[in-house]
Amino acid sequence: MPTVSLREALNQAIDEEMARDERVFLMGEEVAEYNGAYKVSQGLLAKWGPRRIIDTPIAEAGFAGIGIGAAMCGLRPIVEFMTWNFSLVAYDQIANHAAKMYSMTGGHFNVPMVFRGPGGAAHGLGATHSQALESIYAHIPGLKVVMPSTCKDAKGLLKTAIRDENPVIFIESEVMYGDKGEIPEGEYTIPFGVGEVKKEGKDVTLVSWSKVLAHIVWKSVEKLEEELGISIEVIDPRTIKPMDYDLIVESVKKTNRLLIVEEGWPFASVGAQLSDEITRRAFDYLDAPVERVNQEDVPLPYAKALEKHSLPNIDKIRTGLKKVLYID
Amino acid sequence: MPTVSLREALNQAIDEEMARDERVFLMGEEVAEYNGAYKVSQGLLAKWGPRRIIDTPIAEAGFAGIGIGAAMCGLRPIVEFMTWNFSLVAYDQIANHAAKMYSMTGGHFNVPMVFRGPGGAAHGLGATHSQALESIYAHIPGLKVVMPSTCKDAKGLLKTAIRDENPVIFIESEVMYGDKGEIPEGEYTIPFGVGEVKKEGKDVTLVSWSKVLAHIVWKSVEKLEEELGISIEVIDPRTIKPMDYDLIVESVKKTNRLLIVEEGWPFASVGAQLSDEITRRAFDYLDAPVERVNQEDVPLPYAKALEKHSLPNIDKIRTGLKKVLYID
Amino acid sequence: MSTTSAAPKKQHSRLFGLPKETLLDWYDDMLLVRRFEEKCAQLYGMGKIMGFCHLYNGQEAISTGAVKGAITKDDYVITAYRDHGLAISKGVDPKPIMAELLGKVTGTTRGQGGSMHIFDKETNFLGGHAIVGSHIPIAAGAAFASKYKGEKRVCLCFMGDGATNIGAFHEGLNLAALWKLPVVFIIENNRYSMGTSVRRSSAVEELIKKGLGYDLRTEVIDGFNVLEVYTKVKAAVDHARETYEPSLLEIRTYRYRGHSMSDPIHGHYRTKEEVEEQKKYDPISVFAEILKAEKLVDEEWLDEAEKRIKAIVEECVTFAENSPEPPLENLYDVYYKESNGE
Amino acid sequence: MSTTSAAPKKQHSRLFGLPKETLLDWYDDMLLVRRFEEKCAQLYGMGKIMGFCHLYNGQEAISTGAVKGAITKDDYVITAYRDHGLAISKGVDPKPIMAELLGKVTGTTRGQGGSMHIFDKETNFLGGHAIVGSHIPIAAGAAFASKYKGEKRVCLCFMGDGATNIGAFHEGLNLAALWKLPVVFIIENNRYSMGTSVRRSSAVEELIKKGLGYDLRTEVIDGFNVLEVYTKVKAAVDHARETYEPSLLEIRTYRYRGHSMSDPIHGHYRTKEEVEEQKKYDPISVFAEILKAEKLVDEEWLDEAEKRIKAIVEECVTFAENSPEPPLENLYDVYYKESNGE
Ligand SMILES: Cc1ncc(C[n+]2csc(CCOP(=O)(O)OP(=O)(O)O)c2C)c(N)n1
Ligand SMILES: Cc1ncc(C[n+]2csc(CCOP(=O)(O)OP(=O)(O)O)c2C)c(N)n1
Ligand SMILES: [Mg+2]
Ligand SMILES: [Mg+2]
Repeated sequence: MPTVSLREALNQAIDEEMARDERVFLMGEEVAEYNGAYKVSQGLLAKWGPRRIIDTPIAEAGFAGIGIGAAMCGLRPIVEFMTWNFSLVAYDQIANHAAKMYSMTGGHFNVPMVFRGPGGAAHGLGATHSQALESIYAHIPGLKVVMPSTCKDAKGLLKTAIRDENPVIFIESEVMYGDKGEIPEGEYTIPFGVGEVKKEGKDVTLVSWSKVLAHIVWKSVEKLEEELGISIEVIDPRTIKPMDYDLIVESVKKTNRLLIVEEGWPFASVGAQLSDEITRRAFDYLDAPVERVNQEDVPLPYAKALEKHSLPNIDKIRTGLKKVLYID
Repeated sequence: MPTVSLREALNQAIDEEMARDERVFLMGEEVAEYNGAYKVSQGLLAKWGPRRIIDTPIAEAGFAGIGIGAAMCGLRPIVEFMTWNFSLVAYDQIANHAAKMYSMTGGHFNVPMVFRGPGGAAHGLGATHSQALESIYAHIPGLKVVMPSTCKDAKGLLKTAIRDENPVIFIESEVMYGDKGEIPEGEYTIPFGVGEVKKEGKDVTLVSWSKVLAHIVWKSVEKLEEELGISIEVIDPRTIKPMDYDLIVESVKKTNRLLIVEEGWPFASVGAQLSDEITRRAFDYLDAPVERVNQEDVPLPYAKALEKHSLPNIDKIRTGLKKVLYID
Repeated sequence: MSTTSAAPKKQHSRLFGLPKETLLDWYDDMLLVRRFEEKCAQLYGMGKIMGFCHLYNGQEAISTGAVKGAITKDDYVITAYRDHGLAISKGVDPKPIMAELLGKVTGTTRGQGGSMHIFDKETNFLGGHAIVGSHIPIAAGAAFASKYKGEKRVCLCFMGDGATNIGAFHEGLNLAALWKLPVVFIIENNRYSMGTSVRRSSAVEELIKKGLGYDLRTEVIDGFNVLEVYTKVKAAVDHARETYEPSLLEIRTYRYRGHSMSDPIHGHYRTKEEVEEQKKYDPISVFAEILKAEKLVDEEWLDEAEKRIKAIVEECVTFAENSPEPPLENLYDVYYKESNGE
Repeated sequence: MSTTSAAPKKQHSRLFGLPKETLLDWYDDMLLVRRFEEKCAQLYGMGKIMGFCHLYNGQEAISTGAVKGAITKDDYVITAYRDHGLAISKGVDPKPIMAELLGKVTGTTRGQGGSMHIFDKETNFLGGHAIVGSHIPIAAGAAFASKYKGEKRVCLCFMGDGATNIGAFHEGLNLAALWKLPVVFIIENNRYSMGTSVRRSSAVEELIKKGLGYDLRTEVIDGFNVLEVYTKVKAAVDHARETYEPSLLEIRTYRYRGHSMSDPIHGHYRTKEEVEEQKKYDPISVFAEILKAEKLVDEEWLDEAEKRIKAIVEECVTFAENSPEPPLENLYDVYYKESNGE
């Protein structure tokens, strides 16, 4: 299996789908001549030309809307937000229009379209530039939300997203773009709504996704297993909506304990949803209430120590595990 | 105690606070010469003049931003959204700027400001005009979210909101504006973060707020108590953020069961948050998993029967109660 | 305000050489929109139509001249919530429109959308959008698709005067002008957004001035004269079809009714006299006078037209009333579209 | 582009009768901004400054002419993320700015904001905003507050050329013009937004044309000449102070560095030659030449200035490096402001 960076995996997915389907195009700030603010679209302008790889002005609501209109009229836009933070100026287009179109038009028009870009915190970008926003998109019916944690998943899921008949929110991570991973040779896709047990274990189920799984959880798991003398089962739902509740419930029935590690704020988040639904479905199997790790419920500060302290980290995961396992 | 409509209660709150504090002004579409799209600001232009009661063009992001700038510079704006549905075009101003200002400026500038207007479904307004959006605001740190269900609470809470040093999301309901209720004589305020047991009961705790409490729950409770032979304790948190978890936990320790009835969509909502947090705090007291009633997770359709079927209704509440009480 | 392009080259008369049957069709169309809306008002009063319902009375020369007249079936039309008239002129069958308003499964969107959200794929009617201004970039997107595919379709994007103050207007116009997208932006300037006059909402009262910031081809059009609407919109459409270049047109018009059915007809923001004065320039009467003066119709024909149209509207109501409500299962039917890309 | 108002009435010389110490102060200010930014670049390279860091090199005539020169301490200044220079010219102590960049508790915002979010209440510096364009309505709000309170404060709102394409620009300008709010909108047109030239992002290349849609007073300004910046901005400020009327100014300038510290200086979007060519009009050199020609300074004075400024910058670094990091408890300290309205 070839080893590529996340950036390359995403690039391949876009490139292959553009080859497969004339209707697919990529649009966003700096995606063409600059080859992408984070180089995800490296080389695509040279290969596909300016008709299909399109630089936009700073007008997120405008070009999101252009994508929606184009999708209604038979195209398959990929709209890149330089980061998801900037999608908030286009939130109306996504939540009021893309999300509702198929239902509101009684099926006349669907919006087969991908909104993608990096989400979550990088390092030292401050409150406006560090947001993990999946919860405010997953809350809106009509959207699908996808958040891969590996190169393989990223490529397979992005191809599925591009082929989907509905608007898909595809959230990457700028600090993961350089991460390397193996991907299958040749063509493959990964279905939505199917999570994966990324590591088996027996004492507690840990659900996490995207960067916090890739960069925080994986750096903590082995250490904490050893330190606490426990075995952790790690599940990556991969798609936030639809959510593979069944897989998690199955695991919790075995481990009887659940810790959710999410990067975003805690209040009314995807983690809260998981906690609610899994508790209901596995109530008689839970030996402890579901525990959650999140970033603190404050705008993220700039200073390094504060930032680190605010985001999910190994200390918070340790505390969460101890709580849910009744250790101490 | 005088009896007034919700519309009048809100009007009084604004009027009294404008009398008390020169810095308070009201701004929004049709608030002045038209006396408010829903007549909440009836008579205020005549009394306070166009300097303080200000009609705006259709430019929600623009006038939300003007409010934020004015608040940073010492004023106390009340910005009305004709309905909260239209706030989505201003979501960036609220979530990225109002919410983060105090923290991001290290305390240099705070944003003492109220965003208010009706939220939730009325009748036959369709998907774009019927949204209960509290979850996407409560998710963002830096905002407070207030949703009264009675005239008394509405007046007292709105006065508190206007005096608060932080941005407050104040969500009313257009179908409640005509509802009548008693309010205390003279000046009073109601603190944030303090819920109220609106009806005592012993078999199950039902938490609900705003219109769905006022118009759906209250019309169902007595009937269902009789029908199912149960006694329901009804709690209105009144403020969604800060949330009075303690009051609910206390009640659940007594009833051992919790049903949450919220108008909004279920996924990653305030109800999910409540379910998660209360389960954790009262885990050993719960005789059944927390149950929830929501509108269906779809854009709301126009047709009457579909709309009714999609929104929370007595049938869903009955089903929820039976589930949480293990009836049948 | 300069306008460079192509008014029709040869003008046979003030009828622009249009064949008689076309003109009479247009008259029917205007009358149908008028009578359809009046019926809506009645049904709304009876509680059969719910929610918000924004009527088109007074603005009919626009839907007929611009949509029925100046474009073809392949072209796209998109507008805001005041959409019945434009849908009818686009060729959407009025029966399903009425059924939609009554929330029936035979409605344009199976009862999902309601008055503000009329859509029809068959006739390229792209809605019916209820968030002011948000459809403007979507219109540019439809035009983008046309150009991308090498088609010659043009998109007509209608909006109110009030909509020109929102950010989406700016972004949509800039992108369309920058990328040369074949869209004709049409401001239906009826002088008010709800109760707010243009003077109180826009820094410029001449709304086409807003086109200057995008170097757009602009034109002001008399919205009481269907023939003027037709020719000037047609020129903009032809220009877009040939060059892909967008235009911004301001059509001066007036709405007779309140903003929506739940609003008063005048209220404080305009006087009864103003409304009555405006009705003197009623686009249907104006057109009837022209047709009579040109000896294309007489009073008898006009009476017949009334009957013909009345019958159509009655048919709409019968169709709608006899249609079933949507089944509850529909709720999840049109939630996500099944994806078969896999 | 018409401009009605008040250029300074009496011009003693090309120095506009400005006293020598003022001019020398300005030179110091420009040099301080330049050397401060160079130090930032160095510290960024050493990993001491994190995240995004957008430097002002090349644009110093604007911060000095407009902010240090044309307004008073009571006036408001607000800008985007490229904010160090404007903050310094507004009188914000550069030591806390440097401490902020190093994430120290002595920073302008206690290490909460970082480079893109400099704020200072004392000097009425309203930030430091990192979402492109969103600060434009906020600027109008500051001006609104000034007028509401009957004050004469003016708000200078700076933005990049790229920011003129976003909806908030349109809404902010329309509202300010409609309501006559005392704000001067200043486009710092450095020809690129990241790697996108104005020609590729805006339907009009002459950006002040965007003022026509709001009937705004507009003016184009040479951003390499601090004296021109000063006089023309001052005229707009005076006009706003007298009449509350806003203006839209376009200052033509150039940035020497990459968009932010993580971007290349040229890359594909501009050539090395273009950057070098531009440096010939360096605003600091231009000003030095004027001062020398007017015999206000000599080479020795200029050398002294370098030393003086270098010492200040070193002081900033020492201050910042010796300052402690913010304590973790701070996290919840500035979450909500305690409310005592009750
Ligand atoms: C973003 C947004 N803000 C407010 C509203 C409420 N609203 C609906 S129609 C309308 C007035 C629109 O006026 P105009 O654009 O002139 O169109 P007209 O109704 O005159 O056809 C308003 C304020 C809305 N639907 N969307
Ligand atoms: C709404 C939004 N979209 C995108 C970005 C990313 N971004 C930051 S700066 C920038 C370019 C801005 O260029 P310009 O306005 O010309 O200012 P300059 O950097 O030249 O000073 C972009 C695209 C952002 N911060 N906000
Ligand atoms: Mg109008
Ligand atoms: Mg620039």
